Amino acid sequence: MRITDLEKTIGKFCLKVDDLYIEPGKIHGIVGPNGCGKTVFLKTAAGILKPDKGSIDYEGLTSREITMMFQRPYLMDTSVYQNLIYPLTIRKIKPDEAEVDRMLEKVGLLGQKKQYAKSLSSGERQKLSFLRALIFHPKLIMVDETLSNLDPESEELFEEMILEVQKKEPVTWLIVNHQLDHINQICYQIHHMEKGRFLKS
Amino acid sequence: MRITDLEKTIGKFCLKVDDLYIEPGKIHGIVGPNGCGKTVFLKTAAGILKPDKGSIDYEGLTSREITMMFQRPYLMDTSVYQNLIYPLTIRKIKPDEAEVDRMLEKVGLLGQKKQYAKSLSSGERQKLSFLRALIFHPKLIMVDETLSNLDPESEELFEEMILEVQKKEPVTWLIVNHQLDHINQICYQIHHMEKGRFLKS
Amino acid sequence: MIEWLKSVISDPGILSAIEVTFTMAVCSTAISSVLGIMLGLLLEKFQFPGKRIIVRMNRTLMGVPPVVVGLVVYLLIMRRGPLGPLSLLFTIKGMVIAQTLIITPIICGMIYSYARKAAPGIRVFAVTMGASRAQSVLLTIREMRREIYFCMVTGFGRSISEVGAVMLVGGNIKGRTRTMTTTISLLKSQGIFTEGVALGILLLVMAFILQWVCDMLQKEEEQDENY
Amino acid sequence: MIEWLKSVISDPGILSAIEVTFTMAVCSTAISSVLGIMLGLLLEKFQFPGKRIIVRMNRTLMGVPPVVVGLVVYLLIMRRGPLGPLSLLFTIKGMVIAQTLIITPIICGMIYSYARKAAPGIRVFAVTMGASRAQSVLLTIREMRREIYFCMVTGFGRSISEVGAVMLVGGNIKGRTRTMTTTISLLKSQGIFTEGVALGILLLVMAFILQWVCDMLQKEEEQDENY
Amino acid sequence: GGQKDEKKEDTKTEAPAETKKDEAEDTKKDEVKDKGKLMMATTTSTEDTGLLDYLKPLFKEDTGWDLEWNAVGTGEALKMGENGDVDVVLVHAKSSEEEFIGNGYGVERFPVMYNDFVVIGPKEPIAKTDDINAVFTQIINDQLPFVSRGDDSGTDKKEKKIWTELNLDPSADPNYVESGQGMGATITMADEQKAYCLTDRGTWLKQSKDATLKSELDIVCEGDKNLLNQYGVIAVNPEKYPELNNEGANDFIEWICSDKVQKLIGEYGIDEYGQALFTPNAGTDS
Ligand SMILES: Nc1ncnc2c1ncn2[C@@H]1O[C@H](COP(=O)(O)OP(=O)(O)OP(=O)(O)O)[C@@H](O)[C@H]1O
Ligand SMILES: Nc1ncnc2c1ncn2[C@@H]1O[C@H](COP(=O)(O)OP(=O)(O)OP(=O)(O)O)[C@@H](O)[C@H]1O
Ligand SMILES: [Mg+2]
Ligand SMILES: [Mg+2]
Repeated sequence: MRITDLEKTIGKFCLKVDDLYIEPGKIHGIVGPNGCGKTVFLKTAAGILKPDKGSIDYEGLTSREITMMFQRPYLMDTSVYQNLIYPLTIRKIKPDEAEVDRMLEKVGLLGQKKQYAKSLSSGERQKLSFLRALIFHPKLIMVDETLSNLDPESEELFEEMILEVQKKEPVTWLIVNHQLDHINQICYQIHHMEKGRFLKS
Repeated sequence: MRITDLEKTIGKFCLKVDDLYIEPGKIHGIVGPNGCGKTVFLKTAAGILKPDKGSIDYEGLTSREITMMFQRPYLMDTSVYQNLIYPLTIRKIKPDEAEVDRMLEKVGLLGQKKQYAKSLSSGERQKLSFLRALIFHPKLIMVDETLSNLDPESEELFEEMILEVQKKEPVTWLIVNHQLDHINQICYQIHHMEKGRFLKS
Repeated sequence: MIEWLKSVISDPGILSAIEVTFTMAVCSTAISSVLGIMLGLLLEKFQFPGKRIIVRMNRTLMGVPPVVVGLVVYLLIMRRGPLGPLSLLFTIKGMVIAQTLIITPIICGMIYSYARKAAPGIRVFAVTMGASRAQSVLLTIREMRREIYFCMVTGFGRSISEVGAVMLVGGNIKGRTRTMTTTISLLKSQGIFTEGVALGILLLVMAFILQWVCDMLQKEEEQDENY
Repeated sequence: MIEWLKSVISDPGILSAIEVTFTMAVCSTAISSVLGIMLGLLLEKFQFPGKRIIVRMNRTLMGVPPVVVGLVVYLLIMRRGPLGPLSLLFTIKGMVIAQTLIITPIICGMIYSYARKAAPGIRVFAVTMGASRAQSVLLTIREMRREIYFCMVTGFGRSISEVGAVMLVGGNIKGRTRTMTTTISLLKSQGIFTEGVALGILLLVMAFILQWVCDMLQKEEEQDENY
Repeated sequence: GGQKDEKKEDTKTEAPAETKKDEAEDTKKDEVKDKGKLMMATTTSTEDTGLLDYLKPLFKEDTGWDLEWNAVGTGEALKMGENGDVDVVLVHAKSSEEEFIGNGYGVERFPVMYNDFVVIGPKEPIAKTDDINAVFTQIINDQLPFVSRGDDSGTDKKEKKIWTELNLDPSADPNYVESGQGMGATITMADEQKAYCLTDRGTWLKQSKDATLKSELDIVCEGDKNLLNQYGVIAVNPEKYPELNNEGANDFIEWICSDKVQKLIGEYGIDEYGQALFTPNAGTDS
């Protein structure tokens, strides 16, 4: 993915990306202080915000193959299970029940399969959101601090899961996180942001 | 603060606290895996959820002196400044403008004083929420992972601020966090939770 | 009381009025809901110059006097009017048209007001899931289903309670276009007040039962959120 | 067109109708808003057995036919009725009572529906800030101000557009209790259709302007949230 | 209650005028079979008194037409005729009717029947009389409360005419109010305010018999020759609106003016009210 000459102004904040190349199939980290524009950047890259200027070359990826996980995931007004299979539903794929159960089991949500999604705890929400993004095998996954409310074990588990995905069929990851030490271990490249700009690394 | 024989059931989840003593004027940490009931416990302790059974002895503290910061802070539909001084407004205290500006400056939100609060980035929201809780000098402060979306510098800054408050006039802190190493440095005592119960420490 | 109810239930005039009322109300609520939901969501989604004016006009039209709508529709569908050849005057169809004009702005305005809060978040989520436009709209509707249901109930209530437009466009023809409310109106004009009130209560009871049935069909429990 | 407007503006009958309409609408909207907001918030806040029935009854009452309310109020305030000594019949006060009965359930129902989503979070926040009960309610109202305004606009719209109840309780007395809509109704019954429509449009234009002024007074920009 | 049984007909959705025409062409006149609908606009008094409910089945039996009506204000009724939305009108406002015909909307006016106007009101201070002029003069002189319909209906026109003839200005009476409503509502208002009002006898009889609130008013003036209330029936001009059901309209006029029906009208109400509500007078005019 190559981003050139991108500009996006919201209120007083201005995001400017002169030239950024995200190598496909690798895990990229983005770090930077609060309010430096990480979320705005990801949203623009995901096509949620329209840039004022500039262009993003997805190198053949369609919008169906891109996903983003929010800091506070949106959960549909229904059960955990329904939330999880929503991406499959809209793609008219019949979910493999055994596989779904296995995934839930792995992160410890199997017992809450039928629970009302909005009553989950924040960590559980993030887990659900993570699974929901993985379930339809996108090619570009953006993670906006989705892992920061997890307990240490879960965090490790998710790092493992990310690496597992990479082993099978590499996808591009853009992971925003504040904890450099964690992200360092799995990232191929780390991009630093400050005040709406990427620093040369 | 002493909690005895507390029971609270929500859905399938059940919180049980046989006997817990929170020593006043100290910083207490609470850790535990996702979904173990930390938030439910804090909410019950803050009087937001009514317990099914048992009692909480606040040792003379009134509800006006207790506050809680949520994982996802609630921001009022107005400016950052108005949000910040809300606790003073309802106490009919005239805010000290210089002091307010100093606080905002410290966390780097001064430039956003007039900004619409709901348009802040998540880290900024948490900072605002933190200041808003400090501004009215409560005696018991519960922090529900409010610090987990902050960048490392801000996190340190907030730890300093907590210690600063303790130096002036000690208040009771109940801090939920997943990163043991951070919390270990400032906490007087750490309480471990699992599946709705506190483990003997 | 029971005597009266029996006599009412066996009165073909009243039976037909009940039938006409509910036929008209269901049809006009259905059409207005489709239009109102569509327009409300479109209005929320797109930004364009003059949007505020449109929103304000919509709000104003929520208070359009039914008798004015009745007059306008009459002038449209009367024999000499532009839609005269369709022979809609003094028919239930004509009444449904008038009602639709009254109710659509109400549903549209309410949907817009709900969607302003809920829809942006839903839309963003839909994009991240790779939903198509249609799927995104569908999801918005699904997520707002409780609000939409409420809007429809409001529209339905307005529809069964209306007199002004229905009387003029429908002609209040006994056995054909006479509704419960126009019957009550007629009783009122004849000074027969208590029976009018009784019929009104009967109408409300039926509306209540209908709503109960709809609530049951939804079978949805409200569940607590974890804040 | 301008000729007509001039003649309308100088007609004391119409001027008085305009005055009566807006006096009545403003009063009844104000009273209904206070009652409706209070009841709606209370209904949302407290859990009690039979609450679902109350909610459903409220929704049903949103569709109470105005003519029925008119009849009931008439029977209450007529000379021989229980409130007869107050001499409310054929006065604007009486009309306001009838209107209030019609509009309060609408505002209450809408407020309840908005509050169900918004209020729990606000209330929890108010507790953490140490707000008293009254302050917590106040905050809820402040946070829901846009929705409340919308409810009031809806109520106002209903109020200026009503005929059924107002005609009966007010008596449509020329120069005293005749409103714009009852004037239109009268014109209709005289077969003067186009002038009726014109008056209706005049009414809507005035309502539009009034709303514009209210919007201005609020001076509030809508701002984007950061999702 | 005021509802009477009636046969429930099937609600056809196709254009009524055309079907009527087609059916009319292949039907001989004497054969009584289902011919279709005849739409009439009329004033509220004919419906409120139940006369139309009484005549409808008989008309169907005799001619095969299904009579349907829209009971509204006189002005509205004539307007619907003007717009060609009804086939025939039955109203009581001679001058407006003549204007209606003069403008080419109606074919010819046939007087059908009359009833009379009465003044109702409290027994005091006006004593019962048959002199309408005395009553109206006293109302103005003593500034007695009076409720006028003020809706330009036949009754209202009659009342205004009396004032003009007496050279009186009712607006000089501060207790003179205009209700802008139908007859029934106006009577209710007058009763409520213990006021006088001019009404047709039919509505008054019906109201005092059926209304929820027993009226405290009485007739204070009746029998003046000036108080006759003539009903006329007019077919809407088929030259203006060829698609109208003119055949049915003519059948109705012929039928209602026939001796048999005239006699029925003269008998209507005797059972229920103890007196006839309308006096048939087809062919003559009052
Ligand atoms: N709708 C908006 N209106 C005005 N300012 C906005 C809006 N959305 C975002 N901003 C501002 O843009 C800046 C960047 O926001 P963004 O959410 O991208 O930060 P971030 O890097 O994700 O920070 P964090 O680590 O706290 O999540 C912030 O200062 C924020 O206040
Ligand atoms: N309203 C509710 N209905 C049903 N279950 C609930 C509800 N609220 C909370 N729960 C369940 O209670 C358990 C405890 O929730 P809580 O929010 O206290 O977890 P937590 O310890 O704060 O976790 P996290 O670290 O993820 O924030 C969770 O399993 C959650 O799913
Ligand atoms: Mg962010
Ligand atoms: Mg939690």
